[in-house]
Amino acid sequence: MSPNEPLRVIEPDGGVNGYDSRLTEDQLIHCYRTMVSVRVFDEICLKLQRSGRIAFSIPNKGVEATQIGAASVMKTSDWLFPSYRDFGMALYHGVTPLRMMQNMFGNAEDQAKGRQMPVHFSFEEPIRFYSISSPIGTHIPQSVGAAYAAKLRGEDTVCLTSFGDGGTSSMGFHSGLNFAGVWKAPVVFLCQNNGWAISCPVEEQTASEGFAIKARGYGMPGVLIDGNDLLAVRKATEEAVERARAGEGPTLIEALTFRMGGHSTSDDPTRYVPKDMVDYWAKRDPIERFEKYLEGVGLWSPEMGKALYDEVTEEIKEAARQAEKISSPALDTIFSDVYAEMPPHIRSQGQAAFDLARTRGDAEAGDGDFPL
Amino acid sequence: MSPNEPLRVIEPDGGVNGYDSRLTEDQLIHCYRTMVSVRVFDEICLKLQRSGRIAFSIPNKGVEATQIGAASVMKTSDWLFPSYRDFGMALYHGVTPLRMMQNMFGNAEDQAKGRQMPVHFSFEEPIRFYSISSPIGTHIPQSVGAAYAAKLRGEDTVCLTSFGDGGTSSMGFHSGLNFAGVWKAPVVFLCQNNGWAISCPVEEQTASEGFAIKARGYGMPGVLIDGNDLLAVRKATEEAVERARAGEGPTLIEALTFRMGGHSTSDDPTRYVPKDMVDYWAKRDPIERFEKYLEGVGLWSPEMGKALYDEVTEEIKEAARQAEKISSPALDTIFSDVYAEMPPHIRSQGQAAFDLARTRGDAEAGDGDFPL
Amino acid sequence: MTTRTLLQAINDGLHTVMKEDPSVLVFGEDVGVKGGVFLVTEGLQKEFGKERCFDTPLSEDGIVGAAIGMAMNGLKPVAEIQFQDFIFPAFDQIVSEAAKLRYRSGGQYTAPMVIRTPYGGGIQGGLYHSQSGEAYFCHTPGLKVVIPSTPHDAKGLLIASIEDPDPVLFLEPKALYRAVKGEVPEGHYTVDLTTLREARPGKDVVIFCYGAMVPVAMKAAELASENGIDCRVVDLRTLLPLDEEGVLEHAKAVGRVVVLHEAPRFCGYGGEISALIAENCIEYMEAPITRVAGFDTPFPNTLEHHYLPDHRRVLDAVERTYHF
Amino acid sequence: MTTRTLLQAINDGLHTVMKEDPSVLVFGEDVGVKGGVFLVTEGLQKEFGKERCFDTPLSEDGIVGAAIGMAMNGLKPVAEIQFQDFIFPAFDQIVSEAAKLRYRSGGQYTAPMVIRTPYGGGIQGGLYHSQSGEAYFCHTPGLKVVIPSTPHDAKGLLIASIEDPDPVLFLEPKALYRAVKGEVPEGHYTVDLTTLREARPGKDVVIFCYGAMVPVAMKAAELASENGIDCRVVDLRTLLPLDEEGVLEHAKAVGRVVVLHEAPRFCGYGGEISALIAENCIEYMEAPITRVAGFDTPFPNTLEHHYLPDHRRVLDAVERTYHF
Ligand SMILES: Cc1ncc(C[n+]2csc(CCOP(=O)(O)OP(=O)(O)O)c2C)c(N)n1
Ligand SMILES: Cc1ncc(C[n+]2csc(CCOP(=O)(O)OP(=O)(O)O)c2C)c(N)n1
Ligand SMILES: [Mg+2]
Ligand SMILES: [Mg+2]
Repeated sequence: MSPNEPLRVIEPDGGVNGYDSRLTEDQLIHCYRTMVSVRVFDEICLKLQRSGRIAFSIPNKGVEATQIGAASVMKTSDWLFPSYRDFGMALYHGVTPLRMMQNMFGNAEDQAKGRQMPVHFSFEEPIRFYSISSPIGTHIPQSVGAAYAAKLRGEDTVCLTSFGDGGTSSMGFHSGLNFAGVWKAPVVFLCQNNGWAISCPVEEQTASEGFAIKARGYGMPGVLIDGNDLLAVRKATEEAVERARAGEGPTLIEALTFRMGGHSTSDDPTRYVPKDMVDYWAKRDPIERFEKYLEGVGLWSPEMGKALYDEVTEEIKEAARQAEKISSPALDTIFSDVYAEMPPHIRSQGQAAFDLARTRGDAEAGDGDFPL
Repeated sequence: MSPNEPLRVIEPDGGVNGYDSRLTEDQLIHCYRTMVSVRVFDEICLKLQRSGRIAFSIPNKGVEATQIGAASVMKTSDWLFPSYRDFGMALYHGVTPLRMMQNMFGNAEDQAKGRQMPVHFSFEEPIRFYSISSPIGTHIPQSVGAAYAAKLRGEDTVCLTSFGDGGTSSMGFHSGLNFAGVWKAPVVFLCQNNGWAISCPVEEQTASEGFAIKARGYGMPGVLIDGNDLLAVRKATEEAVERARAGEGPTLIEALTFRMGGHSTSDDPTRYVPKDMVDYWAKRDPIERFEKYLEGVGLWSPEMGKALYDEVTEEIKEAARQAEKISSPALDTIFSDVYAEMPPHIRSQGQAAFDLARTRGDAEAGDGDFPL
Repeated sequence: MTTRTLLQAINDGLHTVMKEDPSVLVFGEDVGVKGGVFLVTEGLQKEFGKERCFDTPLSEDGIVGAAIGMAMNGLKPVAEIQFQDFIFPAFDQIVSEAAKLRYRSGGQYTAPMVIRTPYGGGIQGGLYHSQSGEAYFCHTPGLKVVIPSTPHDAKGLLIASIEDPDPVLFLEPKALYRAVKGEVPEGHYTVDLTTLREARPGKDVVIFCYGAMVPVAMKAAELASENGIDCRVVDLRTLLPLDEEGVLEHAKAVGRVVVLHEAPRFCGYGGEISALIAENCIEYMEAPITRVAGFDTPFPNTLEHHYLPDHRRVLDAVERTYHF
Repeated sequence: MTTRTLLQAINDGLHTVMKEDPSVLVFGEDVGVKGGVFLVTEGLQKEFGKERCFDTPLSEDGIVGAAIGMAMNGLKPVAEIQFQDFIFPAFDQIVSEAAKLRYRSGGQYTAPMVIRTPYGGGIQGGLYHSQSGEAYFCHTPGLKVVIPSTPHDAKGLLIASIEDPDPVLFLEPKALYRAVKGEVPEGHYTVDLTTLREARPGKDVVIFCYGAMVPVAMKAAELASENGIDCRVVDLRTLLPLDEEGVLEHAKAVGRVVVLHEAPRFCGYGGEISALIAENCIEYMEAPITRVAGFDTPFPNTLEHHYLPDHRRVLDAVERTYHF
């Protein structure tokens, strides 16, 4: 769809073309390890969902380089405004698989207190990973407000705001990018063009030649990159973050990538994704690509990859096992956190719910299936 | 703000550069007469408002060439989706000053039955002049729907959709242009960049280099024109309409112009518009510009101009006199047209209102002033 | 007659009108090839082509805005909003535009159209895939709001909505999509948009409800009858404009009222029902007018079954009302 | 103490907090140089600079969305929406985001902010510059909704709203901006957001109202007293969360209730008041609970004085209630 050549750093043979990531070996391995963790987390969640142990998950095989490449540029004093598919951003910055699994199970230890669906993570440390909201695009102007607040207060915080190709049609995209341009807010907009908004291909989303080009309408630079190339993602994000920290305002990055699974565990992509598209992208797996690069610089071998995969798998399986043991949130979590202080009418509704459970027994869980 | 040179046809000396409008003498005079009518209508409304005979008006001195140039390209089988400042579009197509004055007085003959503020015109003949809505931008996706409907039904109707520089920030702009691009809908988007959204200058509206450039983000051509040059407006609109009728989709036209009065009769522009900006544009009056051109082709003289002005003034004054004599809408206009058929609860509210007026006397009119 | 689920009945209704009337269009996010995330529009694109059933960009504002334009230019748009929770970007187009167009233009322009959207809990959808927003819309003169609870009504009300000269918000109880089955006539028929339906006769307590709460009320009524309380269940089905006279008749006839919905109680639709009764026939009331509703909190996820009114809560209210 | 109009009191309130707290920002369309179309923010940009009082692009969605982001990052945004009628593009940000953020994040993220906006009729503003949309918002757990009716309360409630840890929608009765005057204390003070106010004592009929309808109720009460009916007037002032106990106490004490607002009746805020009473103390009622409200139509222009509830309509309801 895009006539422009996307920025690429890692060559098919694993060599790099003229970009020095300045990453230490440890950092490179951390990037790699996180990519593998995301993939494994994904695999395990799919299995947990298939076996009915969690209700829902969001596949993210194939998009690991985009999320981790971008997140890896951010400092822990920055803010992430992620999308529901950005598991890797949290993992990269040290959110443990266990904390993430608590959310997948919606249990009493879940940071969101079991109020949100799985994958609607919310963390405030080690990095501010902003509470995921289902409505598409609403977080975009919010991130601009947060960034502008940092700027007004003289902090050098940058916000990384991630959304999909479908998200560019939302009103939040328009208001967010427009405000960011006018305010020269320190935000990096990361449009993850994975080709589809559920079953709708990008041609049904917009007639423009790609998404990066939309930046000009808001007075900011737009950059098209290969989203399956972790170093290309880093390079573009670094430049954008530098601009932002230097007070030069926002940037829109369009990362070309592909969601190799369904939209969610409720979706069957074979109904609409052409087979040759799947094949095309299967040959461009971002993890294999990075392995080639690491191999070239002497940091990877099939054995090392296998060992790491096994280690990560055990860690995440253990996280799932632990999370599954935790009980459901207590009844009062329905009633708290509506306001800072609980108003009388909510208090008495909570009391009534307790009393009812005592006199007439507990409510029965339903068996509704999530379709989306 | 815009680095590009806008399209111009009428030279400062009144000559034209290489564009044949193919307008007959009658048509040229009709354009001119309509421009003068709009200006006079405006003057008279301001006086009526100052003297308390109407509540409100929207000044439009200075923007006549844009609205009339664009409207003059449309056929009566087309649709106009105007903004509140587009008086001239209606007048050009034969809506009488009297019908417009009925609306300014909100009387029993007003097409909108006195339900809307002045300048919120609605006509369905001689051309579909879509009911003006106060919320900015909402008519943009609506016009795309109407255009797409025409296309689906195989009609060659085109929609002309007009909005301001401020309107480009609305959600309707984003969804409307995006849908139009994807659907290749036969719409011409006319962005009247008059420099201001009430007191907010364009730099506060967007960081982009002008508005025409926003077209690319929606996969359509964008054209920047001198909005005070009636022939330039016609030329760009003609090309856009041709593309639309040929099934090639929408176009965004940005017309550079200037609102020489306040935003409305409640606004004092001297509080925020720099004096030199006013002076700059005063020298670029669109009517004088067109007079120069007409003079060059032998169709205008100061005497002819004076006579036409006097004639038009008398006509519009007479319209105001007549409209002022018409009574207010009847009480039942509050209750009709909510639904096609009046539901029982509205019927009984209407009945109660009648009964109350009988038993306790009429409601007293307030004296609230409109601030915007 | 065929036995169908509520979902099949809606799909059948769409098929029926699209076959009869070429001006009917169905569009929204994922309604084409995928047939909608719930498969309500399954098969329509195949049968009627991409011109009549198609996907749109991800913009509810654009979907409804464009539908208004189509409606005023001779088509009959049936727009889908994927979840009612995502309708709010289109709130302005619905409330300020579709609902007010006839009025503000003095009847010159109108927007006869249908917005279909699944609402309510029961699928573990958390805050944003579970809400019942009917009250947000029912305060809007010019709009009609319809909620079916049976397959028969779903098809008949939908066809009536598509043929209606005014804009209709058609809220589909997603919890019932596959959970209820019933006889559905073949072909074209309508259920009129001005009358409520007595779902169960009864003389001791009347339960006013709609949508997914109708089966809950029916179950509570059954349990109550075991304790000797004879409940009447009234399915309002067209919430705006409401059959107010019908409500008052049932209230007067029974004298004890429970109002039931799954949306939060405060400023919810139930308040209007209570207020109507308290205003017009309070002298018939032999007990407080009791509401059973969702709590005044956002919609939770893991504990959704505690949030949603169930037969326990309804029964409790019925007994309190009966024994007052 | 100084005598101020309601508008001046709000302006004074903004000055007061901006002077005390550098994290308070005021922004919106035309609030800077122009000082807002009603001049509520006049002088703020001059005094506090463009960094603290500034214009925004024409996007209510952007204004509220950005305010949420600022709020969660340590500032105290006071966003203006030019007219309440134009708030609907921001409906999603308010209802889905600001109101639910604390809940969905388990208390990790919050949006303490104020959205100020003028509402209501009385300025010949027609359909789109006159609406009273409070009911659209009061169905939203997590949000607070405040409407002052006196200069004293306007300033005190506004300062309390800005200092509140939750998002507050602050609706300003534009008809009263210049029409009411009253004593306003200098400097910082708050009026708490949890209690209603008895605006006039009385024992025969109680009128529940708020905002621009308070003076209408007062006038009707005066006229009623000439006929020997002693009306109590209660100004609810914080509509969400409501002082429910206060409402019930007044209702019980008086036994005859009129509920008054200018928004359309159907599914309006008044329904909640009636329903609360009918649910909790119906046995105290000696007459129907009567609502006086705007008609169930869009807001007209030329005939707006017929649309807006006035003392005639209130008096009529009071007398019917009294003589029931
Ligand atoms: C406002 C809104 N409308 C519709 C939806 C339903 N929905 C969830 S994800 C999605 C597609 C998003 O596509 P994209 O932005 O490309 O992100 P991706 O899933 O591909 O990462 C849709 C339509 C929603 N969540 N919010
Ligand atoms: C959604 C919405 N927000 C705010 C307003 C108030 N308002 C009326 S006109 C206007 C400025 C419009 O500016 P522009 O689009 O440039 O049109 P112009 O008046 O300059 O022709 C504003 C903010 C409105 N009518 N609708
Ligand atoms: Mg996508
Ligand atoms: Mg302008």
